[in-house]
Amino acid sequence: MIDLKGVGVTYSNGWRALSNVQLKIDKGEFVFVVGTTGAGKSTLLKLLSREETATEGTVKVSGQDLSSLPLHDLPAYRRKIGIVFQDFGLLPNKTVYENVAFALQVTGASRQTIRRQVPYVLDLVAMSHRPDAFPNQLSGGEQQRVAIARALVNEPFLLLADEPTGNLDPETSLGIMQLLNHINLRGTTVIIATHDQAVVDFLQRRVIAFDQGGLVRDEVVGNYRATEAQEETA
Amino acid sequence: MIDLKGVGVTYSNGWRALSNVQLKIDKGEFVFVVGTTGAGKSTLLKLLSREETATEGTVKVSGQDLSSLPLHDLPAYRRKIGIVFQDFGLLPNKTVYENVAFALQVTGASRQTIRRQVPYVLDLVAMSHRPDAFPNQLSGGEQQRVAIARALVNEPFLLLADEPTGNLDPETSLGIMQLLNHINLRGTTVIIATHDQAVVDFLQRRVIAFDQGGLVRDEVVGNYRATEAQEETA
Amino acid sequence: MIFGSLTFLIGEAGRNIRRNGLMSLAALGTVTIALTVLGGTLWTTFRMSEFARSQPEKFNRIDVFLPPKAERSKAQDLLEELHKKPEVKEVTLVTREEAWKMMEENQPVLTSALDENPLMDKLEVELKEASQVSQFAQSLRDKDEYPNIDKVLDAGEEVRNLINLSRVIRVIGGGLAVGLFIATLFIIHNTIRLTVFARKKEILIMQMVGATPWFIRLPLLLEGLFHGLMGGVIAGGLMLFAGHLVSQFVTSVHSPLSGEVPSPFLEYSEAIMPFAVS
Amino acid sequence: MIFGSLTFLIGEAGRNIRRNGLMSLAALGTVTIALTVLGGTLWTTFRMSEFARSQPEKFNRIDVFLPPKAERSKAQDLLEELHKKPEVKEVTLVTREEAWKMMEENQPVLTSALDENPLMDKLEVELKEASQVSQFAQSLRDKDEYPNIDKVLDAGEEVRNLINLSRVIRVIGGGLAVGLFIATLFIIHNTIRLTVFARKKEILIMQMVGATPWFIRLPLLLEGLFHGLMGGVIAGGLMLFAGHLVSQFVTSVHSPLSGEVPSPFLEYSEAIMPFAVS
Ligand SMILES: Nc1ncnc2c1ncn2[C@@H]1O[C@H](COP(=O)(O)OP(=O)(O)OP(=O)(O)O)[C@@H](O)[C@H]1O
Ligand SMILES: Nc1ncnc2c1ncn2[C@@H]1O[C@H](COP(=O)(O)OP(=O)(O)OP(=O)(O)O)[C@@H](O)[C@H]1O
Ligand SMILES: [Mg+2]
Ligand SMILES: [Mg+2]
Repeated sequence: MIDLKGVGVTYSNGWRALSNVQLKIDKGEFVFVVGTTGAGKSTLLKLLSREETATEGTVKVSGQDLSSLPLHDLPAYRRKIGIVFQDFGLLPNKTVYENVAFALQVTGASRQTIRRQVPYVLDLVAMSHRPDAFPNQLSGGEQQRVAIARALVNEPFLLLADEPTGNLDPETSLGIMQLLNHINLRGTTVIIATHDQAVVDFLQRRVIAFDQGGLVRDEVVGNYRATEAQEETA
Repeated sequence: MIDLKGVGVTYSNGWRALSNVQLKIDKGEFVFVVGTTGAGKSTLLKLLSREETATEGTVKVSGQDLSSLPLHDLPAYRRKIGIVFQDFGLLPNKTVYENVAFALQVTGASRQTIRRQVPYVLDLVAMSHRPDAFPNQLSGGEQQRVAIARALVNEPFLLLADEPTGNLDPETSLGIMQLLNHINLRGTTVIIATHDQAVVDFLQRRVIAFDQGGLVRDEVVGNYRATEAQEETA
Repeated sequence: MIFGSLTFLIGEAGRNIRRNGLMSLAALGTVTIALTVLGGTLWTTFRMSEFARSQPEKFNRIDVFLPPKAERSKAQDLLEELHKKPEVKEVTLVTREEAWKMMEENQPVLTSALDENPLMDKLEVELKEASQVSQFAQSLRDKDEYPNIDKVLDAGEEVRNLINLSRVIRVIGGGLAVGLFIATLFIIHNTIRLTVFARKKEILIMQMVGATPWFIRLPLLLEGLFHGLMGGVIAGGLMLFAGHLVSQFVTSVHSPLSGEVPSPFLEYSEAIMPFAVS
Repeated sequence: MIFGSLTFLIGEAGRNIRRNGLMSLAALGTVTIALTVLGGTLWTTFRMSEFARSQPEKFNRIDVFLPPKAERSKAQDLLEELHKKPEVKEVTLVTREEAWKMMEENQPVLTSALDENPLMDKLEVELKEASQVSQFAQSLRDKDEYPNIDKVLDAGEEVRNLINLSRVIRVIGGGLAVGLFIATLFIIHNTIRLTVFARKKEILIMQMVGATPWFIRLPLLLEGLFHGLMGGVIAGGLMLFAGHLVSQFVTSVHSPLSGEVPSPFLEYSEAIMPFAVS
């Protein structure tokens, strides 16, 4: 479903964030993206959400080349994917409920749908007790969970999560990851950039690792760290 | 040096974030603040930076009751402490170099001081290779390191760090924590709110734990999790 | 579905205004002030040009002079004769003595330069239609039919002068109004832009969540519209109030001149015009 | 140290302006437009009131009328006599024929109402000082000393009228200018407020890093000042340009009247005044 061929990204200031990435992800896969800070994980996710475009190579999602996606089709594309931003990206003037509802409003969802879906996903991330709080009235972890709820609410076919548990304690982190795992089992493709070794090692799913913009490891069932055998071949 | 007596914080919307906290921290201590998300860790740090004021009890730092600190003495107080915000808090229109320099500019530091100190701390956090980047041109982990550099630059007597490694990979996290440890050994009091179990367990320093606004554990040498003996007594 | 979105978007505009209280207030203030200035200028220009344009209608009159020292009875006869004409609405006799008295009042410089009253009796003929003035005046100039008429004056000259004045006022005032209109548009546009800048990050987030450009723009536009409308209403109130004040002031300064026409501008212009002879 | 901070803070303002390009542009535009409107109004009011106030100085003149049908030689003698007086700057003879011709041109309604020239020879006496007018005129009224003088007219009435006109213009124009001044202040203040709102989060961060209120405020103020100054300069340019256009327009419409005084307003007012007689 996702197909990257010879992808490179050079930012406008000349910084080379990704180079020559070959990557295929099938529908329904669950993928951890790991790597040191600045390795290019967020850049990869931004390519898939069309926040950035590849300066080399092609990025195809569901057969559609994203760099040739017309601007007016972009909103429709983004409505079908769910994004958890590394910096949460909540609207500061909207309450928790409104922030989550907004992702449904943009799709033109009916009131009934909104009234049914929003409390449901807030409950999934254990944030249903504070629907009327504004983001600046929430702790970091709480904001992160609202961001996750918003990404889930319109049942996307592809979920991109950038460091979704960076501000959560280990128990809550594992809970959220298991939630994402569960959502994946219902058919959604999930791609998660993370530094959470414990979770990655626990779930034993596909792991791709980046280093300085290059894809250096791709295991169907992997750990946060490369096994010694791999380190030798690398 | 830091002395909290019967401290409670109730936010304007009625939410009770801390209650009846008794806490003493001596000069030169290194303290981890742990707890599930929403437990009140950030609120504790905000009390110490006077971003919030206690609604009950007294918060004293160096003998000064912070709630009676006159508004015009606030900037001077804040210049003497270093703060790493959970959401980085970098100025978006300033480069990495300028962001760090700004914390010195406000103290009226001379140009020489600035030219000496800024590259020095950027080097400490391994960010000296991109002084001219703007925050939105950096990865999450890179922004976090710049935020740490800014907090260190004017050699504060008290360093408050809220989740300083939430966006860093385990190796970089440990490196940063060891840096903070090192700075502590030179005399600075360091208080870190964190979810990073590995680091807390590795460093074996004082740990205080919060749960739902209450201080539930305080160990001079502790781990991220309570030992079984303590769980029994609690 | 689209209807649901619409009510949501309108609600959005309302929420934005409430939650950005101070920012909304600043924007509203700017729009109000700009519209007040624009409205005030437009209104003044309109009144001035209106006044100037309305004047020619008063010139549906012809002045008919009798020969010097003509007997009063002849004037009386002529008055009755003219009064019967179908074109004529009204005829008034202004005797030479009355005319002299008026002249003494209005043009003291001139009357003191004269040692005796050189004026003639005059009939002020008011026609039903201003358009008939020239033709009717011409007919009165027939010496055979009207031996008692010495001179006939229609208002041709004055009409031309006033139309010219009206033109000057309209062009200059219109230029001013157009300039101010552009200025107001510009200021309102900039104000909206500044409120948008303050939300740059929010707009970016909305785009990433899949909001279409119009979904983002509409609440902002509605917000601007609300500021514009509210600003317009307040501006209207301010203008009425200011107009009232000006009117009061002019009345207090020139009460004898401002009896007839109640609008501030008229009073102002009438107050100035007598002085304009120099 | 303080000096270092100051140069830093000035630099800050510069960086802010550069890095907030579009926002700066919007703010600058608003300030420019507001100042242009204010400046234009102030200038027009100033010119109008200036004009009205300068007029009385032209009334350092006294009109001296000789008896009707007096011989021309007497007028000539009187002219020479008056010319010798220390108070007198200049004396001009306007013969009754010249006066009639001017009257025919300017007041056709009136001259057609007269069957013969009733005017007298006139000496226009120009004094060195406008303040001496009343007293000197009084001395000329002495019949024993000046048997050939029939009537003496000083400009008392016109001066009073013109001062009155000047007062009306100044009060109304001044009110307008004060209103616009407040409006401009308000708009500029709001504009600065909007640019501050857009940086609410930045300001919070600066406070947390230990910046004093003035450390935060000064660059914003300097930025506002820059916008104000730049706006003022551009506004000045726009006004000069607009003034030039108006001047050209008025000249093209009323070339015969606008020979002497080059300022747009003067031309405008002179263009209107002849029409104002009605
Ligand atoms: N807009 C930009 N302009 C210039 N350089 C950028 C930009 N965005 C990211 N970069 C650089 O590209 C590199 C990769 O960034 P990216 O955000 O993908 O890293 P990451 O793997 O997500 O790191 P982290 O774990 O810290 O979030 C980094 O060195 C970063 O500084
Ligand atoms: N300004 C505020 N107004 C109302 N409630 C607030 C405000 N700030 C924080 N809270 C609430 O107070 C509680 C404690 O918040 P705090 O930020 O201290 O948590 P935390 O321990 O730092 O959590 P995390 O690990 O997620 O950062 C949370 O439930 C939060 O929602
Ligand atoms: Mg990242
Ligand atoms: Mg926190």
